[in-house]
Amino acid sequence: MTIKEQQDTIIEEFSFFTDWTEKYEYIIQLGKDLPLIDEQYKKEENLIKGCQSKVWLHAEHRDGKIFFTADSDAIITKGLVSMVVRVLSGQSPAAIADAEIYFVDAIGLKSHLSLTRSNGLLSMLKQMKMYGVALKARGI
Amino acid sequence: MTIKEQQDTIIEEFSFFTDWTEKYEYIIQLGKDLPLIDEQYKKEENLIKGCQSKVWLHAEHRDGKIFFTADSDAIITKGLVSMVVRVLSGQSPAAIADAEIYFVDAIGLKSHLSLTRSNGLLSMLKQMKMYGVALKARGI
Amino acid sequence: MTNSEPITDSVLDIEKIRKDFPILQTKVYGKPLIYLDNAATTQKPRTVLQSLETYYTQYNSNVHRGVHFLSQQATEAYEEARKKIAAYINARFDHEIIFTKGTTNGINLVASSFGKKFLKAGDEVLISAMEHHSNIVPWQLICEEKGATLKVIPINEQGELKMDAFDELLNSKVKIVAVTYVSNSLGTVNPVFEMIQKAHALNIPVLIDGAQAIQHIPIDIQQLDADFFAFSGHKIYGPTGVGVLYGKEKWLNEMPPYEGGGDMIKNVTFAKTTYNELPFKFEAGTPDISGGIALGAAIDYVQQIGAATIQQAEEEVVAYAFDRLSAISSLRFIGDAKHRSGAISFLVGNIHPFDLGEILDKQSIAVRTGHHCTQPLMDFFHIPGTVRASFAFYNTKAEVDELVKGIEKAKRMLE
Amino acid sequence: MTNSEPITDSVLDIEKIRKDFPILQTKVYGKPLIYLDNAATTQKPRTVLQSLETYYTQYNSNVHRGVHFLSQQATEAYEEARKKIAAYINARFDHEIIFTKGTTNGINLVASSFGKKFLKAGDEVLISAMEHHSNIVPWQLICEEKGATLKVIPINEQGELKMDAFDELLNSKVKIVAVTYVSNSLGTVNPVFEMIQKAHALNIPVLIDGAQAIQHIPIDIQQLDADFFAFSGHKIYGPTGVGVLYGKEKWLNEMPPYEGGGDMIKNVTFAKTTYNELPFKFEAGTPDISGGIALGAAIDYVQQIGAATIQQAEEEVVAYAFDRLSAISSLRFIGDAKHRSGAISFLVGNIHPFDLGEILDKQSIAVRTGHHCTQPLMDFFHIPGTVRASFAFYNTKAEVDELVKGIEKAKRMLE
Ligand SMILES: Cc1ncc(COP(=O)(O)O)c(C=O)c1O
Ligand SMILES: Cc1ncc(COP(=O)(O)O)c(C=O)c1O
Repeated sequence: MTIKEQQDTIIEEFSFFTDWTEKYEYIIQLGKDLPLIDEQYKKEENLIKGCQSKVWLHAEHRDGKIFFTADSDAIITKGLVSMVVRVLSGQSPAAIADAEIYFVDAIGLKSHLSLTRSNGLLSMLKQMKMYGVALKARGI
Repeated sequence: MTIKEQQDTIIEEFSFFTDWTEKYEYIIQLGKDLPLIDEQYKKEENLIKGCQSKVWLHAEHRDGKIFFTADSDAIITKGLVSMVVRVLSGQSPAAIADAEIYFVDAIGLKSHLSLTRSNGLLSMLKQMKMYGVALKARGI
Repeated sequence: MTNSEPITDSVLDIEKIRKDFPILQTKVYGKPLIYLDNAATTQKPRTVLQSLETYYTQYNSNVHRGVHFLSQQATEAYEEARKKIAAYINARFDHEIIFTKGTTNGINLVASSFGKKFLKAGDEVLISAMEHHSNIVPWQLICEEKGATLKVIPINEQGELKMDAFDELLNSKVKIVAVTYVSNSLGTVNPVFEMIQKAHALNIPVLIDGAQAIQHIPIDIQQLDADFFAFSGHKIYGPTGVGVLYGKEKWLNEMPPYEGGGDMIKNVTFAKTTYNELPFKFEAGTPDISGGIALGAAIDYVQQIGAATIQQAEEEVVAYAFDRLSAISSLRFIGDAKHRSGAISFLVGNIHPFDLGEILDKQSIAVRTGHHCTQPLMDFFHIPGTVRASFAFYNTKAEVDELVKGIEKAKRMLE
Repeated sequence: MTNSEPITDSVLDIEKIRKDFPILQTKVYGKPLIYLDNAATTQKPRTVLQSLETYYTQYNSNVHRGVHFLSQQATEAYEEARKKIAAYINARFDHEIIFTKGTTNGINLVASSFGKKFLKAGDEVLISAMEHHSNIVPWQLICEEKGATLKVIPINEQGELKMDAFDELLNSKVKIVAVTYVSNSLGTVNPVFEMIQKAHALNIPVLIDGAQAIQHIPIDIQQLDADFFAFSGHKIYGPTGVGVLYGKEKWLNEMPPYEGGGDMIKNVTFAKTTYNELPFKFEAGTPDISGGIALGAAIDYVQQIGAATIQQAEEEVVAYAFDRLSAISSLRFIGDAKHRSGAISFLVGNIHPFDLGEILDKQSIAVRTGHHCTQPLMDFFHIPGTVRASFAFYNTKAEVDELVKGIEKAKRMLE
């Protein structure tokens, strides 16, 4: 699936929720399910420190694609992280570099990507795209 | 006349004016009439510097009374100065020290005695009372 | 205590009071707003907003030096506000009230100006482990500039200052003590009377960070005998952008000016500038005229209700909250001081404060989460942050009940 | 020109615009207010007051770091205001816009922070003879602290900078040039484009005091290429207590922080504090949230009319005023620059400006008298002060006529 398709699928999934409780319960469940990042990657250099929560991000480059694993100490952030990973992991550097992430907004968690929070999610997204840009520049 | 009587007389005089123009014309006339302070006393140490206008004040002590002469570079201030001099000059140190000057307020030129102007008149009045206080303290 | 018990808010006619605050009638996500973030900023009564409106529609004008009518009216109102504040904290002189931008600005003023005059290499500045960043960083900056050392009064597990350590730290190298009256993170009320007395016994002046005290505790500054006392208007029902630094005349006269510019000078030539008298020496530039006047209106409002009444009402609602929150399983308080005021910090099980805050928000309950600008304090407790509910006299026990219900719901979702 | 001629205010529908400003409908001493003290502070359109009211009744909350709804709304509105201001002056980055308390605060920030990093003994700071105290005293303070020297660009009798002297004074010892775009006392518009170019040729940064420019002249900060540009919100139809310092990212990044406290840090420990990124590094403490948002509303208002239209309308009314005032016998202008904007200073015969101001006030005409915080400039002209009438786009030619009549009456009374 492309980045766009992944996002549209998520938005579709969320359209079934009738209230915020269901939506959040789902995100929290995602957070709980997220395969923990390999402990060896949960180190200082992979840490993205937001004002409220921490995010760890690890990237691997294989077969012209980038694979992400990630974690957060806050569960809702972790749920969102897992969705962003689902959307971007396994895509090409170019696709990641150019990706426009609109699903967070569309499912009503816009604030998590606004500067006003200065939390880890936005910084993680920036970091992911930076990987994309860097590898794309190297013509990979 | 006592300080109170002097003030009441001024207030009475002003009660005849029907509009601000007449009142100010009178004050301006007073300003023009004020016998200039003796040039020798118009020196730095007698200068009271307001934010807007300058006032010179000279005090002499004779026969248990204080006599003031004064000047200002602004004519309306000078008019007011002349009235204050009329009220306080020739009075005893004790009377001056304890004097409550209410006429400026009563004739509607209150702003000239408010801190908001930080002009010379208020400082001059303080200075005059200080002379009174100082001489009274020395038991004169 | 359960929800079905009758809820009385005794000292105040709280429903009437809530009507004075327009924002308390609004809804968030379709539900009535429950505002428990008062330590961050307080809401404003109608009279404060009216004073802004009246100022701008009837007499807005630059103050001081102005001959014309509007300027005089504005100056009088602005200086009247200063008088009100001086009277409210019982300052000896009106000119001991310096208008600032807020607590942070006031503390920076003292750190820089006092520091420039009185601090030198080898000297010490004494703060505490529970200070807000605004009462840490300004001292770090000036200590670094002057080669002085910042010393820290430690706290115990309850979040109280260790007074024996304070006694030891207080020595003749200390040039100033700067402590908060009330901790914004823990709600601890510090023994500032005692600390000031002890410092004064060694001729050491004391700055009190009053940001979380002014709105909760009646202040008699002469009785307290603090040398400096800083607070923010926005935390005592006034507008943002204005605050107060009280300083003893003696110190303010000895300190050099902080910022230079209009209003703070008596005479300027390129060769030599002489400074204006207090309070203007420390008020460079056009002040926040409307802010100062509106802060005066806020003080009027508070005085009308009565600082002691406010304190009593708040103590009641805080005690009730403490009681109700204690009943939540796996909730633990961060900070458990004997003397406390305003804010309650807690954590629930292993739930991240950020998650709890978000689920409370969705239930229209506004609390604050995070380090509350007291990172060293969070480091002390080895936590990333807390959830903090902070109260004002307009908060009700019914709101506390909603908070408790909200936390229970969040627990079910997050645990 | 006489009073009976038809009066047209062509570029603007001025009667409609005046209705936007509630205070312009008020009376002073029973007569319609004629407000010609706009250089001191401007009046506020209804939309600015509405933005304050909406803020406080609907979403007042502390900004940044807040998880809850109100806090996010407040933060968004506040940061949106920053964006508006950045766009209005065409800054490259939003984070080059630092919210301050006003021009004075902004200049002090630069003087202190730039000075601490870049000034040392023997260096020079270059200002001009027509600067406002707010662009003199901060430099005197830092020069004294650092052992640097303050140099002054002289002016001619018309109140224009002597550009040949500027060329001579500009040498490699100069570490920063700080000049006003428009003189608040004389109305002189300085050749700042040329000055900035010349300074940059020697790698010397330039601070522009924009206090009297922002409301009169369209600013494209990238074209102007100023390194710093400071202005006050209250002079561009915004509230008191808030202002803006524009700084080039490069300089702001190199400069140490000014004040310490909440929001300006990334990480605080007692051992080491790391500072937040721009713009927050320079914004310690709770900002003037409502002030920033209301300043954004003022910028919206100005943009809706158009900066160029405003300039044109003002030039027209200023030219008319100049013309009408010239006809008054024994009136002499103080400052007679070729390029001018906003303010007109004058004296009449031997009448003390204070007297003239008072008699004008009694006729409900608000002008300012005195030294206008430019004492060295007054010393240059050997005068105690001037009478200054200063204009905004809402002033009419009819008001100018009233001013002229008022002066004639004052002359009759005072001469
Ligand atoms: C040229 C100039 N610079 C600086 C200032 C100071 O502005 P503020 O008092 O708003 O800080 C003024 C305002 O009087 C001014 O006219
Ligand atoms: C204890 C304490 N000190 C200082 C401050 C800083 O106040 P302001 O941000 O209004 O300058 C606060 C406010 O958060 C506080 O709670």
